[in-house]
This record gives sequence, C-alpha cells and structure tokens, in this order.
Amino acid sequence: MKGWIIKSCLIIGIIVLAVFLYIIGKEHIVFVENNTFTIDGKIYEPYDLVRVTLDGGEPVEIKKPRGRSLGRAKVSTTGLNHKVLVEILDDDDNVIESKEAKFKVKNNVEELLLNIPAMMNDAEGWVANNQKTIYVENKPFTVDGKTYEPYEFVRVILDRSKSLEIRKPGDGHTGMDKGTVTDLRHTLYIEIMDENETVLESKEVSYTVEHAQTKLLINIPAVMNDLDGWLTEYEE
Amino acid sequence: MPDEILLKMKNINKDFYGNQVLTGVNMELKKGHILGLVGENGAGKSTLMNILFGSTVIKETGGFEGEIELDGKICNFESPFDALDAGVGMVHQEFMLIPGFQAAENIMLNRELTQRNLWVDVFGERLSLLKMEEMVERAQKSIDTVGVDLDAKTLVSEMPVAHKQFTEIAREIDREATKLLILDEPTAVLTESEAEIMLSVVRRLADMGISVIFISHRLKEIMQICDELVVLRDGKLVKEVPTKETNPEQISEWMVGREIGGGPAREEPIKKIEEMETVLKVRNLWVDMPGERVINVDLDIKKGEIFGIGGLAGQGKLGIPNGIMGLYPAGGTVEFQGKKIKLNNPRFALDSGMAFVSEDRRDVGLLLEEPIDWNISFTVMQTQEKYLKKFLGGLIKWRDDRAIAKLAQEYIDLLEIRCTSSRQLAKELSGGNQQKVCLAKAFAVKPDLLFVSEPTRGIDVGAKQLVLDTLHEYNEKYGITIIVCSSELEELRSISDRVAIVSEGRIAGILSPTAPLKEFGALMLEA
Amino acid sequence: MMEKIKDFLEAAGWPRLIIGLFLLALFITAPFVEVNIFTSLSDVIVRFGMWGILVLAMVPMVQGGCGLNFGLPLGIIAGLLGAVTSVELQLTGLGGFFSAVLFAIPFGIALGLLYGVLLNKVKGDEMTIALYVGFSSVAFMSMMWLKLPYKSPDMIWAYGGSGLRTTISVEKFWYHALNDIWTIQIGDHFYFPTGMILFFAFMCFLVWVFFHTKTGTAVTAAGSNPEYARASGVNVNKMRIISVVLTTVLAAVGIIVYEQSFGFIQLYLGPFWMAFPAVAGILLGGASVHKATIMNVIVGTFLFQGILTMTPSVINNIIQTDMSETIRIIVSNGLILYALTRTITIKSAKVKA
Amino acid sequence: MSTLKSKDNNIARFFINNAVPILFLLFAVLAIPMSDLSIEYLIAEMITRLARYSFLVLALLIPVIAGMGMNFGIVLGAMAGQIGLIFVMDWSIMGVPAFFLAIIISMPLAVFLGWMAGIALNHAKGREMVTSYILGFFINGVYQLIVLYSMGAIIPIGNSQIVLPRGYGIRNAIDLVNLRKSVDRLIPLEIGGIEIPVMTFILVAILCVFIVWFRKTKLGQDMRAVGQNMEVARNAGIPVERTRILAIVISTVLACIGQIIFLQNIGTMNTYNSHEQIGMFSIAALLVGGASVAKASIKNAFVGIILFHIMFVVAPRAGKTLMGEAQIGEYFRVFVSYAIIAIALALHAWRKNKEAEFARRSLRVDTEEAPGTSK
Repeated sequence: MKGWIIKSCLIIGIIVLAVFLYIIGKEHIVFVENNTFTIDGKIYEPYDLVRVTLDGGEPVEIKKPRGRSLGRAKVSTTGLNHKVLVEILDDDDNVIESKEAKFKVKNNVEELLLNIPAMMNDAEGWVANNQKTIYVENKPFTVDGKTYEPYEFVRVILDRSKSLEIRKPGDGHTGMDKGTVTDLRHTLYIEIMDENETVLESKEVSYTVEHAQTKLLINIPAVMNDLDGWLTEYEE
Repeated sequence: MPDEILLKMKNINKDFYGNQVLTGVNMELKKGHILGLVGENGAGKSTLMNILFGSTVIKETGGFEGEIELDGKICNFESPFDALDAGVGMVHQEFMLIPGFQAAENIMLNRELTQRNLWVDVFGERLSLLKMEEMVERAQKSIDTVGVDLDAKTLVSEMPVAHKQFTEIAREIDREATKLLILDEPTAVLTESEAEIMLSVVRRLADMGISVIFISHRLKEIMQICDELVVLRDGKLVKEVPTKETNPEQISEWMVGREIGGGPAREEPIKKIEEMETVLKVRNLWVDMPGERVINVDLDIKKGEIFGIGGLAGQGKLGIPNGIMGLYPAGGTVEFQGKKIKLNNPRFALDSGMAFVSEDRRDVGLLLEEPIDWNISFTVMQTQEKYLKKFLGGLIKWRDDRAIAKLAQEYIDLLEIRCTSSRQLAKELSGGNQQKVCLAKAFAVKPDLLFVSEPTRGIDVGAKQLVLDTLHEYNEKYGITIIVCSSELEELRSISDRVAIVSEGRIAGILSPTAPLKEFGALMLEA
Repeated sequence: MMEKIKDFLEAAGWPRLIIGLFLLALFITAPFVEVNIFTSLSDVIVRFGMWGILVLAMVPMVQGGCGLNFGLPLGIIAGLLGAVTSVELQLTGLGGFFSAVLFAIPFGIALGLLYGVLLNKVKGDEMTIALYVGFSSVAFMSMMWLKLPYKSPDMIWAYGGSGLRTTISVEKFWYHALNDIWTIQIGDHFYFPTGMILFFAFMCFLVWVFFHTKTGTAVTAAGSNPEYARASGVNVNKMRIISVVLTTVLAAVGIIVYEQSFGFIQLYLGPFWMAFPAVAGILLGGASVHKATIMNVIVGTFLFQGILTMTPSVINNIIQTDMSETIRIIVSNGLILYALTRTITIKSAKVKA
Repeated sequence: MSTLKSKDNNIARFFINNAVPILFLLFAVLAIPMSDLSIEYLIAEMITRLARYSFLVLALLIPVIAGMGMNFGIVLGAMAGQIGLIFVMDWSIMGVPAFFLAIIISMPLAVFLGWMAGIALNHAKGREMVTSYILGFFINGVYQLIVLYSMGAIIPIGNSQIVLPRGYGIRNAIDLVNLRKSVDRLIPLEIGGIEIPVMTFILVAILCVFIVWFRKTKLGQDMRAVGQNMEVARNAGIPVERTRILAIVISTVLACIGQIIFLQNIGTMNTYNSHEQIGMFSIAALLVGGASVAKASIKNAFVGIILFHIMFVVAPRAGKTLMGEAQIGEYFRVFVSYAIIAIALALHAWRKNKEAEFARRSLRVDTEEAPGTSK
C-alpha cells in the first residue's frame, strides 16, 4: 500500500517535472521592433538607434527603419517571464534614455512582438502575439444594398506559402477556412477556379495588420470587387 | 522430550502412470534420532523422500495417497519451498551450489540479510542492500555448528567435495525452522576420512535435536550412526528396526531378498566356464564416466557366455562397457580375441567385432529425429560399408534405401517392434520398442561380443521379458558373447552364466547366479 | 497423400502459411493496382533463381549440426574471388561463368576448412560466432580488394583511387550467361530464365545426392545426434567440417549465379548483409536451426523472394509510398527472430569435445 | 586438486582476458607515431569520446552480470532515446530542459522495449547474443515504420525543420541545434585549451556509482546467481525469468539515456543510422577493454573506450602513411570492430569447452595412479 502511494507520487512528480521542463525549456522567438506603430489611433515613432537586452542575453542594436534596415531584430528566448532593457542611443552610442520592463508570455505562443516605441511610452499592448490567424470566407458580401455572390471554388494562398481551397457554402461546405501567418505585412493571392481546377481569374493584394490584432477576416467576393471592408477584425 | 515423535508417514501409496512404486509405507521418526533408509535402486527410497520433500515431480505425476504428519500437524507440501518452511531440509546428491559464490553467499542464497533503503519503497524489496558482513558472520556460525573447519568466505569452486557437502548442510540447518534433514547418500562422493567427519557432523546435528533421514549404501555407516533403520524393497517397507538389534547380513538379505526362493534364478544348465576360452581380457581398466567411475577392473570374459555385471547405481558398472567401447576416456589394457583394443576410439572397438547397447537410449542410443530404418542400419553402414551401392568404382557410396528398409523390416518382425512402418521416427516409439531398435542396431552389426547396459530400464514387464529372451536366443543361436550390465539383480541372475558385482569402481566379486542372495547383498554393500 | 498434406501443413507452421497467403493476396490484388502480374511473376522467378543456391548453401551446415550459416559472406567472398579472376582473364560467356565457378571452388574449400575447424572449437555458439566471422571477413577482404594485384581496366578505377571498383559490370563477360540458355519469352512481359533455374535444380540434385551417400548420411546423423554418431564410430568433427566446406563452396557458386543474372560484381561491403535474406528464406521454408531440407529451400526462397518483389510494387501502388525496405527488414528479421526464439535445443551444444 | 585446477585457470584467464587490451596497446604505441597526430589532439579526442560512449558502454554491464552476454539490444534503448529527441525537437524545447525532457519521454518506451526483449531472450537461452542482435534489426524495422511513415501522418509532428517536405516522416538528419553540447557545457571548464564536458562526466560517475551499488543489492546478487547457474538459482526460489528480464530492461533504459548523451554531444542526429552502429561499437569497445562475454567491469569499459577509439582515430591516418591510403584504415577499423567481437566470442566459447574437458581430466588425475593403489 505504502509502496503504491510512493510509486504514484513518484509518477506524478515525474509528470510535473516534465511539464515544468516543457515550460521552462519552450523556445519563444521575439521580434523586437523599432518601427512606426499605430495602437488604437495613436502613432508611435521609431527611435534612431536603440539597444535592447532581453533577459540579460546578448544586446541587440536596432536602427530606425531606413533603406536596408527593417528596424527589427529577432531574438530567441525560453521560459514565461521576461525582462527587457531598452536603451536609446545617440549617434555616438551614449545612452540618452533607458528603461526596463517585464512581461509574460503564454506557453503556446511561438512568436511574439515587442514594440519598443510603444513600450517607451507605456502604451498598452506593446507586447503582442506575432502569430495572426487569417480567416478567409467565400460568402455573400453585402454593401449598401448590393450583394456579391460567393464563387464556386477558390484557392487562396497566404503569404505565398499557406494555401487554402474554399468552396461555396452549402452541401457540407462552410465556405470558410483559416490559416496562421506571422508578422504584420502580408500578401493574399486568390485564384477563382472552375470544377476542373482551371483558373478563371486571379488577383494578388497585399495588406498590413495592426500588431495588436491577432484574428482577421477576409471576404473573397469583396476582395475580387475591390470593395472596402474586405479586411476586418474577426469576432467568434 | 527425546522420545517425542517428529515425523509420521501413514500408509503412503504412489504410482507412476499405473506402476506402483510405493505401497502402504508407514514409518515414524523421533526427535533427534537418525533414521537409516536403505534399499536397492528402484526400491522407492528417492520417491519416498521426494514425497516428503514435496518435490514437484510428485504433484505432476498425480500426487500420492496417505498422509504425512510433522510435529503433530498434517502437512501436504505443494512444493519444496513449503517443505522448507515447515522445517524439512534436503541435501541432494548433486550439489545445489553456485560455484562462483562464497560459502556464505550460498548458505544465505535467496535468504540474504538485507537493509531497506528509499529505493525499496519505489522499486520493491529486491533493491534493498545486502548486509554482507552479517551474512558472513551468520553463515560462519552455522558452519561452526556443523562443526567443520571452513571459512565462510571461500569460493565454492575452490572447495573440495566434502566442503561443498558441508556447505549444503550448513545451508539447511541455517534455517531456524529446520527440524528434519534428509541426506541422500552424503558419503557417496567422499573419501573415507571425509566420510568419517561427515558422520560425526550428522551425529552432532542429531544431538542438537534435529532429526535426520540418512540414505546410504554403506551399511557400515548405517550401523555406526543410525538409531533406527528402515528397509525398503519394491516399494514396500520390509523392516523398521533399531540398529542395535540387527547386523549387516540380515539387512542385505532384507534388501535383496525376494519372496521365498529369492526370485527365478536361471533354470537351464549353466555353461562350464572353466572349459571355455577367454575372449575378452581386461586389466587395470579405469574409466572416467561422470557418476559411474571405474577405478580398476580386471575381467576375463569367456567365449559364448552371458556375463552379468551388477551393483548399485553410481558404483561404476556402467563405466565398464562405456569405457571399453571408447565412449568415455579410459585407460588400462583390453584384449579382445587376442587383439589389443585401442581405447577412446569407438570405431576401433566396433571394427574389432564388439557392439554396445547404451543405457542412455535418448542421447546415445537413438537418432530420435530419424526413422527406424536409419537407426537400425546406420552403425553397420558406417562401419562395415554394408547397404551401400557403389558407383564410379566406389567413388560414390550410395545409400541403398531399399536394402535398409528390408533390413529394418526383418528386425521389426523378429523383435516384434510395434510401429506404423520402418519409416516411423524413433522418437514416436514407446520405451520398449525404442530399446528393441537399439538391440536391432547392435545385432545388425553381427558382433562377436555384445555389451548391453540396463536392457530393461524404463520399459514395461512384457517388453522386459521379450528383450531378455532375445538376448538369450542370440547367445544360444549365434554364440554371441553377451555382457549385460543391470541394476536389477534378479534380471541378471535369470539370464547370466556368471554375475560380477561392481562396487566403488572395482569388481567386488564374481558369483554364480545360483549363489544365495545374501552373498550378492554382501558384495554390493560391504564396500 | 492426405497424410502428406497434413504433415506438410503441420511442418508449414503459421509463418509459412501467413506469408504464403499474403503473397497470394498480393498476386490477386496486383492487377487492380496497375501492376503487371506477368512482369512481377517473372521478377519473382528471376530472384528465386538468383537466391536459390545461396539459400541452398544453408542446408549442409544446418544438417551437420552447426546451425544457421550467418557466415555466408565467407563463401560469397570465395565466389567473388573466382568471379574477379575470370574477369581478369577476360573470359566470356558460359566458359567465363564456369571458369569463375572453377576458380571459386578451391578458395571455397580452403576458407571452408578454416571456418569448419574454428566452428568445431566453439561448439554450441556456432551461430553467434559465424555472424561475426562473416562480418570481419568482409571487412578484411575490403582491405584486400584495395591491394590485390588485379589489373584489368574493366575492374580497377579508371583514374585516381587504387584497387578494384566497388561494383564491376560483367556486361562484357558473362552477363546472363545462364539466364539466356533456352530462355522462354511469352509476350513482352513474361520471361523465364530457364538456364538459371535448371542450374539451381542441378545444384539441388547434387546436394540431394550428397545426402544419399554414406558420408551425407553420417553428416545428417552427426547433426541430428552427435553422441549417437560417435558411438557408431563416426568422426563427428570431420563430418561437421565436411558440411561447412560444402556450405562455403555452395555459397561461392551461388553468388556467381547471382552476379551473372544481376550483371554486377559487388565488392567491398557488398556481401555484408547477404546472409540475412538467405537465412530468412530457409527459415520461411520451414527449416529449423537444426533441420533443413531441399524442399524448405525451394518453398522458402520462392515465398521470401516473392514477398520482397511483390510488396514494393503492390503495397506501394496501394498506399502511394515506398515501404518495401521497411517491410523487408521487418519480415526477414521477424522470421529469423521467430526461429531463434522457438524453444529448441541445438544438439551440438551437447557434444563432448 | 580442485584448487590446483582453479589456479591453473587463473593463469589462463589472466592471459586470455588481457591479451586483447595488450594487443591494442601495442597497436596504439606503433600507430600513433605513424599517424603524426599531436598528443594534445588525441587527448582532446579521447576526452570527447569518453564523454560520448561511456554511458552506452556501461549500459552493457548488467546483462553480463545476469549471464546474458553482450546485450546487442541496447540499440532498442538507443531508438527509444531518439524518439524522445524527435519530440523535444518538434516542441522546440531548448537546452538542458530539453535533454531531461527527452529522457523522461523516452524512458517508458525504453522500459517497454527492454521488457519485450527480455521475454524474447528468455525464449532463446544460450543464444541470447544472436537473438538480441536480430532483435535490434527487427525493432529497427518497426522504428522506421513509426518514424519514417507514421510521424507527421498519424503521430502529430508539426515542426517543418524535422519533417520531410512530403509532409510526413522525419528527415534523415536532424540538427540538434537546441541541445548541442548543452549538457557537456553546463559546467564549463577548459584545461590547456581542451574543453572538459564536466556535467557529462558527472552523469557517468553517477552511473558507475549506481552499478557498484546495484551489485550489492539483493537484485544484483540474484542476477549474479542466475548468471552462474539458472537451475540452482531457480531451486533457491529466485524468479529466474523475471530477473533476466529486469537485467535487460535496466540495460535498455541506460542505453536510452546513453544515446541521448551521445547525440547531444555530436549535435546532429542521423534519424535512421545513429543507433545502428551503437551496439557494435560499444560491445567492441568493452571487449577491447578486456571484458569477456561472462565477465565485464567498469574498468574494462573505460580502458576499452580509450584503446578502441585510439585505434579508431588513428587507423585511417596510419593506413595512409603505411599503405598510402586512408581507405585501408577505414576498412581496417570496421574489420577490427567485428573481428574483435568474433575473437572474443570464439575465445569464450573455446574456453568454455576446454574447461568442461579440463574438469573431466581433473577427475581422471586420481584414477590414473589407481592401478598402483589397488591390490
């Protein structure tokens, strides 16, 4: 009996340990952005040069986005609780202003995004999930009384990598599909096809996402007809 | 206290598949007494002990009738472990020791003194640590109680036989429980001096209040240390007496003595040995056959006689034919028909006209995986190139399956071998018929001299008679000289012209089959 | 007759039945998955012919009581030496083939003798040791191939590197020397390598003959029960050596037949894994570690090679992925494992030195 | 006379056991100059390889105690370990946590495989070594079935870094960037420019302690008993079969950990090859260290690893200077690896038979002068 208790405790212990290891060992990719951002209407301007140190690791220096520099750096880290130290530098690398902040990550978040300007200004949501879920619907779209019908069969390619095939709603089809993309700037490529997959019409559009947004909805008829509001926030 | 009864065995019956090996055996053993258990091989000693020790063979062969009462408690042991728990210890003839272990480790085998640690709770008892020092101490103590000078740290592999024996005994008495100790021929493997020590040890155990059942063929020893003795014969208890009230002669008579007249001695006239010429001359023969060692044997076998070699198991009678036929390392001089025989060379023995029916049918006597006809013809084919068709001037020696089948059929009819066909596999035959095949194999060689070991071992009565008759017939008809080795005395007496008794690897004496039984008994036992 | 069938089924044991049915199933499904049944059938037959003798090479040793010959590569090496020599001498056609065989035999005998002597020293552990003798001999020869003084431009590296090539084409020499004798070609799919099959049959016959001679009988007996053989005046060790030599020579011949059909001589680590399909084959045929018949060889080789040829074509067409290699590994080793873990005692373990 | 015999054996055993290491020592002494490799380099190499292989080689010891010979089945453990690694790679776990998580994941698998292997070997008493060898191949097939065909298809594996482009099955080579040398470098230490993988050695040390301790436990004692004489052990009430299975299970689990250590040190995992050679190399090393099929110690393991791997590193270079060809050396080490096993096994079997014979002859000693003593 005693043996059993101890055994089960041991097993539970091991499982707990495993979970613990999983959490502290899990890799998170952090994009540190020194970029122009608009968070609920307010615009944050990037700095000329910032030095960012994440969890006391290797510091990275990020210039203002100009020419080749994208104004961002990719840092990899593990664990849930993080500390970021930001130093604003002038041309001859003197620290003008520095600031330290802590933030948490959800374990299942693969990539996240640190918005330096926002952080410096203590704006809400300067930490955001860099993974965006794009919901694509092939459904009727109505704007001032006029309704645009969905297409029989559509292939959608997100960021030239993830491809979705969506049929018209009805007989088993929802007319809806989703894919995840990372980052803010995206492309959307649409092919309208007939039954034997010959492309009748195709179109590519590019769009950017507000970095606080994580779920977006795209309506294909709207896109094809260049109607505003083809890209909206998605609500369940 | 001393006269308190420890063990009662009440009317024990046991049969192996119909043939009765124990019938209505009753015996008693007092606390601290030594009981001598004597009897010929197959008298049922070991079966009785197996029952007492709860050996699994008994259960597997359908258990036994009667009841065993130990310390007033009825007990029926499922396995030796039950017996051990109940306080019955047994020291077998073959040692149950691990060579690479110290005496102490062996004595405490699977009863080690251990010390718990946290791993025990997780992975169970077997991860507790051994307390070596204490084990050695304790082992040493039980060795000392046995009263021999032996360091508990010595490796078994480096011990002389006697010490192994003592180690086993020490193990048995180390169990606090042990009240009864069964010793199966403990002195058989020991030298005289070692045996002396052993006896004193047994005596001491008895004085400590442990009862002992002492099995031995050496009546001297029995007389020397036993308080009572029990004689078994043919599965019946023929006598239970205090040793003081008897003597070796009596005992041996009880042992071998058959019902009045002492069994059928040979009827028809015995050949005039003196007048016959010697065909086989054996001098200073030693044979190193495990369990049947022959130390030094001289023999003169006459042409055309049937010569019986008797003696108890393990005394060396089987070693003689095996040695002469070259199956086991042997030395000394053997002359057959005036020609000196190269020893350790079966082929030579066969070529010079001798043949052998081995006691070990399954491992030596037969090709179990092959058909009867192969079994019968193989030896003669290989040694005498018979039953072969030669092609390309003997370059290809083709097996003549037809001739072989014919030969096999002959013997199948002649010896009434019961089988579906001559192509039946040997392993599918009954013991008796297998034995007949072995005989056929030997006869097929048309030998001048034939060794037969244990011709009737493990075969039913009917087959027994037939085998013996066949031997007899071949001796009569073709004048083949036959040497029969058997543990069954009356069998030897029924067919032999002379019977030699082997004891401790030497010829104890040669008697006429008609000689009184007690003489045989004396030769067998008074080594 | 009825008896015979019953015996066969008993002897067959479940692995043979299962594999047999599986193979049948494959053949039945073949047409439905656009696999040409005739092509695959003749594939099976060709591979059967290629492997037949290599599998046959197991028989003498098993019968002699030395267990399964995991040391097959040793014999194969003898064969390779023969083949390479005949190529060196620019011998072509049937002549080239048979000369290869001829050259191979002495090597086979020599190696076999050594091998046999070794195995007599390690009675009871033959199989384990055979395995590693095979491996190490292959590695050893790999060194030799680099150094042996063969000069033929068809065999040495054209430029750079020294020693023989890893694979040598016999195209110009005795490619299909046997296959093309009396070949039967039905349609453009079915093809029957009569010559090779006949040669295999002939080899089977020779082995059959051997086991009907006095010596062969003695070998069988020595394997079946060494003690009995010894008691009957047979020199067991000698018989074991004979069986090993025979095995080695057969392996040597076998590989040459294999090559003439395959078209290439594979040197270096080529023979490394050759033992396993052969072992698996004979076991599938129903042989045990201490008994094997020619029937076992024929049935086993056909079934096993059948599986190996059919599974890729059929299974792959069904599940659209090439799992043949994996299936081969599982089937062949599974069979060997099955044979090894069946509770049987190897007689030779009981032989007294 | 029995003492006389054993003394005799001790001498024989001394030579037979040490012939192999001595041979290799000589080889090293001769070949090292020829290879003109710097001693520093060799030392560095040896340290790395000790860190790499010790655990695996030590995993072989326990079945030897239990009389089951060299357990080629450690490849089963290796496979389990690799499956564990595949998962942590898929979940992109980093560094030391990844290492231990991999162990935890693969452990149950290792136990299961070991248990099966144990059962199989109980059915092949006396043939353990071939059987475990074939078992390795067989399970390898199953492993392929799982890793190459069902991972990504049936078993969810997302990480496109490790999954084949076709969408299922794991790539042939996985870059273990996450945990390369993570354990080795956990406690950084450098002596004379040579990096010492302290943590790894600590783990090895722990294992050694475990083995020493284990020999002193009841279970260890039982294994020794079973290893020497199954019948006696059984009669003493020791559960022989179970004990043997446990021996294999422990060995497999250790091998599983060993493989993970091995791979974190190498830094890349050849999904379908890394495990294959493990059994052979480890066993060869152990035998080179002077172990026999029936007797192997921790000392044997370390000596063996060093000698065997000196040969391994030096052979090609030596081959080049000697024969003007590195290839020779390449084959030479393959040859040695297998030959050494063949020789060791042969010697063992041969000695077994000889000893049986000797035992009988010793019986005869006292019968020989018997003719004199009698009459």
